Amino acid sequence: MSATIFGLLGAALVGIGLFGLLVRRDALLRILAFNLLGGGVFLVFGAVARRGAGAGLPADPVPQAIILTGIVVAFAATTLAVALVLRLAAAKDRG
Amino acid sequence: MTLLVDVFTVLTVAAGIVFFVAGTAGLIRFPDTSSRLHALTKADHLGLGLVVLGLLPRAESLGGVLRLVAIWGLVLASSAAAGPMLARLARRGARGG
Amino acid sequence: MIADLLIVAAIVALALPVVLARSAFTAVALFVAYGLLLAFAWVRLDAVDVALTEAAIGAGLSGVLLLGAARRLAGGPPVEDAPPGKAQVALIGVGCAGLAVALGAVILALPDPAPSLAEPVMANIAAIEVGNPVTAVLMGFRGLDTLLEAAVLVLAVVALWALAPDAAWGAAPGWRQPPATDGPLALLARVLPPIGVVVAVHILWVGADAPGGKFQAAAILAAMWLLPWMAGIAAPPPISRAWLRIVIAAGPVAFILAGFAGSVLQGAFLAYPPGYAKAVIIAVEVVLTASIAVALALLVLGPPAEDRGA
Amino acid sequence: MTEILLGAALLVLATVAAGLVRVLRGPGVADRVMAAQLLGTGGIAVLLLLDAATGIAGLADAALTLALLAAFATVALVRGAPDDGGEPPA
Repeated sequence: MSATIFGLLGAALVGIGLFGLLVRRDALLRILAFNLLGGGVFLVFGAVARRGAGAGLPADPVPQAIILTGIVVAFAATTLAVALVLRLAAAKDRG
Repeated sequence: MTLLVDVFTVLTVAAGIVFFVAGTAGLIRFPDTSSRLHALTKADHLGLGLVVLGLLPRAESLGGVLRLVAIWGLVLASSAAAGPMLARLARRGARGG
Repeated sequence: MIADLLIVAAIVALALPVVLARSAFTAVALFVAYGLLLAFAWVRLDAVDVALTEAAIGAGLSGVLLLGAARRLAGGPPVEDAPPGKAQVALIGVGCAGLAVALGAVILALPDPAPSLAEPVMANIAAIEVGNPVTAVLMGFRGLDTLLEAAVLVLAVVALWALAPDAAWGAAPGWRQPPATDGPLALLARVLPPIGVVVAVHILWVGADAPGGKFQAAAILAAMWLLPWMAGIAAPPPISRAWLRIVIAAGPVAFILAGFAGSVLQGAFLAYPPGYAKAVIIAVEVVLTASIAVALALLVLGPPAEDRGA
Repeated sequence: MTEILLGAALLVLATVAAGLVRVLRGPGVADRVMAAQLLGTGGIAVLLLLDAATGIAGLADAALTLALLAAFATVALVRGAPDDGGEPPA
């Protein structure tokens, strides 16, 4: 039950994030929206992991491990995006 | 003995929840930022302290007891530091829109 | 069930205003709250390992990064793109809602019983010699993924530094924080890091058999390293320092060396010798933790900038 | 006893969720930061109660992490707050 509820939340977050990504103009808000989208994808994956419970485990550990690496990689991508936005703003200031 | 522990836990955790509810009510209902800060910082940390106190006798090991106490100590220390900073921020009248 | 719905409602109630917020600061504050709540969703999905990571990275480190950016961008030149028209927004809204509904339908139609790798993981976990199945997957069955991911972090730091202006190359990363020489913040910035280091070591150590591990420990360490910088009482080291670069590279290098040791001793890359698997894994994890912690902190700090005042 | 502790966790979660109203309404920066702090403190209580009720491994450590990181996030929010009193450009 929990798996389905949070899977649906993940789907909703993907929709919300994509909407923000397409509609907002501020670069930082777009980065935030992109993170919401990513969080939604992770939740869908987490729901799949939860449904794969078995062998005495409450959830399938393989998708969970992939989500862990995914969160770290998404964070690295976010830092890079933020740095690009800041560099662009600095370049605009000067020129 | 377990009955005694259970009664103790229920009483302290219930008292803790009362403070959590009071803190949240204050956060929502109080008219200005300073009084809201007052409600939150006092009530919540007392609430968490009571919950921690109630769970202490249920901890399985000395490590568990230490961890519970450390958690409460960390929250107290950080909110003691954050409180004045927040108050200063509120007095500057910063608005986030 | 009630708890699930409560968490879902709260997350949606925060996610929508993040997207619709007028000011960047409000959006980021809401995003931090969203990250904290997402950690509860992970607990409810029986993914405590993920919950720990989400709380540390999603709420903690992302918050610092995005708030710093919001503060530095405030007062900058306005966005030049034309705003989307009403019809366009409505069209995008309908499209996104359609996508969400379609994805929801897919989730409701997932096969039952669900395919799962839990059985093979538990059948072979004895060979990896650790008790936490997620750690077993990360360091054992999917060790190559984790190795590549550690390399991605190094590459991200390199890419970030490549954005530094020529004049600033080799200088200290990040922007200068207004110093807090006394008062509550200065005290917290001095008292919290030692405690945080102990907690990080604890999280790393229990990660072999219980939720926890290198990513969570590294995120905590990075946060504790950043705290004195945020209080303005310590400056980050210049990026030209050799030790900094060695520490960043040490984790992936140690992992690769352990992998080749497996090739020589066991005949397969990343194969651990029986009886020593746990020792090798923990040794690699300790080095990786230091590398990831430094990389995460440097990613939050950003490239060295010419304008150090803003 | 397990049910009582789970019920207590749910109650605290509900009060925390109610506190979110303040994050959404603001109006000031300080109000939003405060509500984030409530989320941290209440969240720790929820995790500890869940830990005592279910004994799922790692929940107490999650609470410990939250205690450290909530402090960190609060400092970040206060330090990053726009301080000119004016509306930063959207």
